[in-house]
Amino acid sequence: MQEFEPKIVAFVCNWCTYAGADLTGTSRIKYSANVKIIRFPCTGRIDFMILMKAFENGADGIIVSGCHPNDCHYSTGNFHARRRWIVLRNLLNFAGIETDRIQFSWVSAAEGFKWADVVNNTVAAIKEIGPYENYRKIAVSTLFNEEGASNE
Amino acid sequence: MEKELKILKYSDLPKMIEKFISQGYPVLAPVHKGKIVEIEYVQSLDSIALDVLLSTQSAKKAAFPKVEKVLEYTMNKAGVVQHPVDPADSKETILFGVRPCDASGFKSLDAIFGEGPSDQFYLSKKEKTTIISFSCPVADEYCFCTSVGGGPGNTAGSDLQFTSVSKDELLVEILTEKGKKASRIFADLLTEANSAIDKTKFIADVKVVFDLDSVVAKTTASFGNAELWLEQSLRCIGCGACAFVCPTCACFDFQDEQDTKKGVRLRLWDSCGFSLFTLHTSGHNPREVQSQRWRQRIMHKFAYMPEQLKVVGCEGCGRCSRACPVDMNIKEHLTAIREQVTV
Amino acid sequence: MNDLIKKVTQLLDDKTINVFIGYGQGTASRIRTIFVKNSSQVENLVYTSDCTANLAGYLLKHEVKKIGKLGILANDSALRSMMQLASEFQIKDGEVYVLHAAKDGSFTEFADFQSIEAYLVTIDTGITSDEQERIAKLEAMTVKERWIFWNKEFEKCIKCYACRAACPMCYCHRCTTDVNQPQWIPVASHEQGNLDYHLMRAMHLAGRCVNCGECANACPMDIPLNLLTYQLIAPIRTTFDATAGMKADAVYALSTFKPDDKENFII
Amino acid sequence: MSRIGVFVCHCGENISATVDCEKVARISGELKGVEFSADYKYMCSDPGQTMLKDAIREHKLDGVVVAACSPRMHEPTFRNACAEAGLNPYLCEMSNIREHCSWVHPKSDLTTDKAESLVRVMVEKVKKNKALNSIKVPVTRTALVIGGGVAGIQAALDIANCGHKVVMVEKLPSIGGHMSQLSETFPTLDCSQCILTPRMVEVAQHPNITLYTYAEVESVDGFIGNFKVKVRKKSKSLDEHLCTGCGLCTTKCPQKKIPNEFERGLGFRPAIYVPFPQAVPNKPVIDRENCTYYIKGKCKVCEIVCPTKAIRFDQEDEIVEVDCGAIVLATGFDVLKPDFFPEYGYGKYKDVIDGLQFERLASASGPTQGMIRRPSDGEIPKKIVFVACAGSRDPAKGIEYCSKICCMYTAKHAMLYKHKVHDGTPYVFYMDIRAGGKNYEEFVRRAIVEDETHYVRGRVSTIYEKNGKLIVKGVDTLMGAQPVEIEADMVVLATAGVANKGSEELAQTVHVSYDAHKFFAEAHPKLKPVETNTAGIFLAGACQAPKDIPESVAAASGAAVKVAALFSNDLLTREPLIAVVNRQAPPVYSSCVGCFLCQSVCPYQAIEREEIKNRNGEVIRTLAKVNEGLCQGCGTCVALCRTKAIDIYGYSNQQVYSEIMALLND
Repeated sequence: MQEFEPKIVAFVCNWCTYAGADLTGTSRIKYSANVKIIRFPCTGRIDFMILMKAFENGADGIIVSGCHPNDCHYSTGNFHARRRWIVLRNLLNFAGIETDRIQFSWVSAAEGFKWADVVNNTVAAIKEIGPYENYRKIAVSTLFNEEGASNE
Repeated sequence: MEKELKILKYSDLPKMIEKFISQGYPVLAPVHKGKIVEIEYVQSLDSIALDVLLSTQSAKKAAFPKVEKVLEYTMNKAGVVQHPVDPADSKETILFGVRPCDASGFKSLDAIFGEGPSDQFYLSKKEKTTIISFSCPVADEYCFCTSVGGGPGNTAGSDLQFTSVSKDELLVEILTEKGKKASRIFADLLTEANSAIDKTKFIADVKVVFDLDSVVAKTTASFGNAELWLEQSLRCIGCGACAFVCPTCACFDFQDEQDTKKGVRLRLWDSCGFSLFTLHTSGHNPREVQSQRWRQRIMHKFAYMPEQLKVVGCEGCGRCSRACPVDMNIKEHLTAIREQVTV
Repeated sequence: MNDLIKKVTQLLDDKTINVFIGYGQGTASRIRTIFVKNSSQVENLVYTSDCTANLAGYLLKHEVKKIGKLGILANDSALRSMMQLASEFQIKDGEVYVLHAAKDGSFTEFADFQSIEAYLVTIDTGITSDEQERIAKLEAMTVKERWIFWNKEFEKCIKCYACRAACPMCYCHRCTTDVNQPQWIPVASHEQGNLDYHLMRAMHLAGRCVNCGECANACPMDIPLNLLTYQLIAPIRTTFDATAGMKADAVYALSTFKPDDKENFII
Repeated sequence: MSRIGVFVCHCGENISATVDCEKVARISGELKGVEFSADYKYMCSDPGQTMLKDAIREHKLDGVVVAACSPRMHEPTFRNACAEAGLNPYLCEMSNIREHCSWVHPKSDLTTDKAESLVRVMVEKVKKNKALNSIKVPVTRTALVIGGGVAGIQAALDIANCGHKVVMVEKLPSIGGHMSQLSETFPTLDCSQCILTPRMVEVAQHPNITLYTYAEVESVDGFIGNFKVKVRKKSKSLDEHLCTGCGLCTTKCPQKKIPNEFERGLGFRPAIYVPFPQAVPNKPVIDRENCTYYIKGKCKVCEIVCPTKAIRFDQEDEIVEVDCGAIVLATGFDVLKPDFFPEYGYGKYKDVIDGLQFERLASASGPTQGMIRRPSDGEIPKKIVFVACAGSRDPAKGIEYCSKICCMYTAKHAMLYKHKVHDGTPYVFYMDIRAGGKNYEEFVRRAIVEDETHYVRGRVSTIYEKNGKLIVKGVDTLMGAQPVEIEADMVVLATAGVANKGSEELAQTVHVSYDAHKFFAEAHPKLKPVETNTAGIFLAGACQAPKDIPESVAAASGAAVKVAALFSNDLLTREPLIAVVNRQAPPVYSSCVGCFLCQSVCPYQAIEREEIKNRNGEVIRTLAKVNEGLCQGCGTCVALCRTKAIDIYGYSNQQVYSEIMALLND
């Protein structure tokens, strides 16, 4: 059987983690290709619905990462983001959504190694947990079957 | 066709359901779901809620589901490729254990979806649905079927109607060819009934509270009576609960759900009670305030439908009143129109 | 009760208010909201232990506001909703005449928001023990069990939006679910659409919900929606020291922060 | 239908070694809306850019995706190229297939697949991009310099000499900073006061400089080019216009035993005082905490003796508003209180002092007139031990970094001591001698060779008193960790340089970031050493990290040039990637519901209230509005907005949504 290759999407801020991931590249540190990055100006910009959309569209895991506390390029965006994540994690967990599939992290522009670690550890963890079948089952794409079957 | 009367033993009901299922007819019937009663596919009589007055939602979803796929498509550089959904691709189904008001509600839907360019998605499902209704032995304060031309033993819209005539026996009225066909599946369980049996003795007595013609006439005349509609709807909060439980509300919306490569087109229930229902792209809303939306709801059912489709868009089931979070009781509102409006 | 009728009659007669929002008898044993516009209608007012509905939402309804100066019979939930609405600039002090109905059936007039705030610190703002139990039961489940639980609940949803319409804090003219560029929340009432809608709503009410229970009461399909937002009340209170609907000039828990906000999941 | 061009760069072999660039270009060409796709060896090269420009013109492209290195590297390059070809630069996006792909994954189909999906994401994003124009904002040509030490003085003078107005704010009653406390300076041993005082006076007299001493910054609003700063001028209890600085009050003040901060507690001052004789301005302030009048309600001796009647007991703090276009932070540093080394006995033994106290002892204007006398009994110490790295480079007890200036000043102290106490013996305990700098190593050599300072390589473990002597125990690691014990008369600790107390609060007030040690953070450690991450705010001197005088001055001049460059334009051009609240025709106006929860979330106070009025002038709606001068484009408001009424250019809801859809639906 082919090994499960999780789809992981990373939502990162431009100033710290994106730059940190650049440094990972510049330093030629290797990490798993499963993770693909979407750039945001700040973690403060990352709407919780973005995370929900990721699961809906087939993500098995999500990384959300930005500047360490006190390092935000916009001084406080990450603090606001952190509050939202605290609440969101509570809600998602209570609603039965597997929050262990979401890795939140602070990775600075200087932490090229840390970025590689975060990625590799998340990939390993998601491989362990397996594909997010539960979410996949309710996704809109299940309505699509090219056979035109009726519903309900 | 001429109505036929038969007798079925209560004790044979499980066998009847088994026969339907074993012969490949899915059975939709009311089912207890916590405090509410849903209409769902069942596998045996056990799960069917025959003891309830009415299911929370009407039976309309048998032919008009809340989400219905009408098209699939794929997209590529060259353009869009359509994969139509065949409206006829549905199974013959038994809708069992619903009330006369549910069954007659389909008459309104037939009129709406059958008018003009006929709606094959609805019609083919409806065509393949055999409706077995149960007459009502009891009614509650929300019921007013007799005021809108129906009744607890009304057979309009039903293919078969069952009436409890004793502790052990059900009177089976075979009303249509579809009903006849369905009855053949369990013909061995039926015995002849006494043709003199008086069904009305076994059904609820629902008082007529208003004269329908008068309500229709007065509603028709009240479009400009803003004060009336405002007064009636002041506590309306503009949700769609009434429309979504209603057996005759047929408004719908189309939505495409797609990703970068493929999509589906869905037909979804909609409600004239929503402010978005009439909102234009420009920002203009011809029904700007809730009273205008309430007016639309009442007028659609009691003025426009009688005028255009020759049916009243209400079965008097009272579901909207039961479901309303703020206790808007349609029976009261219609009575008020009857009493307050002078033509 | 007579106090109430006397007071409202006086308020209407001396034109302090143009309409009083209170409770009246509804269908069978139900209680419904009534709008008393003149003293001949005051006899329709009732007040019983069943008068638990939060009437604050009507303070924002366009057609109600148009009648003129509003008076309201506010229970504890309504008072908290009003404070939260004030903190979000939806109502102003002095705009509404507030008669408070205490649980013991007595009526007090609140002259201004400050006196409402002073009263609110004295009451129990927590959720009921029954609600706590239901939440605890869910929390005791595994995440997969909770997923199944909520899937079954959301399956029933027909997206009539009664929850949203009944919630005093859902006053947005254009809800996220109505935004279609992009269509964040699928309009359809299928599993995904329902889950997205309810999570979005809960998240938007986090730190704003005053646990009045109107959403769950309004739901014709009997979905315990209130548990979603109620569950967030405790962590928001303990982690951020914030409780919704206590102060008219409160800063929303999610639009502020402390540099040392505690969490244990960010690496 | 879009007409997008995709350009895949090989970056020599940096990308093509692991990614099949031709395939990426080919597959991307099949995407809906892609009109043209190509791959090329070096997209950023001249021919690469020409190819891009030609393709834009030839294929009438309305969007460009360059799949190459990080956008942090070359986004401006390609956006400029697009602009030159007539395409709005904001219709160009980059896919990072080098740093985020080719460099971090091995050569494989998976790597190429990933590159393809990164391109697909940007193709979908760019379809939703909007043509944007840069924002122009006016510049107020006044600079605010916070801190009046040598760095602040240098920055202020440089800016003022360029012809721009400067407002300098100093929290103490006099400018001068730490440098004014120093005796002589390394490596030339010229007198600190002699070189600093003229510059202090120049500041006070410069027609372009307004000086507020005894003042602190209360709040900073606004943005680059347009800051609005509130400065609290603390009450000096004095009418400065009337005061002639005669000093009569200070001599007559009955309170005389207040530890003198300037002398680091080695001397006393009255309650009405001038911090030091050369202070600028040379006018006293009343220290209300220690003034008899303010404590007991009577005294007023100063008022009685003042010949010009300048004393104002009821004077209140004054808030001054300063409009400025740039801010220079020059708030300096502090020295670590040595109490964290209880075994060194600081505070317990009077003759264990810190470096700054030694400066005062060595200073001709200090409490001992420059004689090295120990604090306990005024005796001249014959044996003196200097402990370098007292707290620096000590992650366990002190701070992990090197304070940088201690090696040099310790050498200086040893020399000054030897020059003043010819028969004395100086010892220095050190870890390493860091003397990088012009004439620095030579200077240390002189201390060792000419002034016979005994340098002991090793750390001091403990200091205790025995028979009137301070016993300094340590090891000499160059002698095989041999224990060393010195009976000293005085010990000087070269305590670590740390961030100023309150620097954290100031950083938050001014909206700049700071590092783990609370020093203000530069925008880039190498290429933007005097800029902060907040546009228009610059750093000078030791508020950024420990710095010696020449470095502080150089940084200050650097910051001054940045300010002058900023002030050289009438209008500032800003990136238009900012938030915006939607507006629609009446009766909707906006989907904003006016809850203003976005207001407190904004780090820049950029959310304003806009009142929508009807024809009668009545307010019918109050809506949020983004001040495009203030908004920095973090998007925190966007994520919070329930109605999605706020969106942000460049990272709009539509763009982000499209990116996720494209990324996950392959």
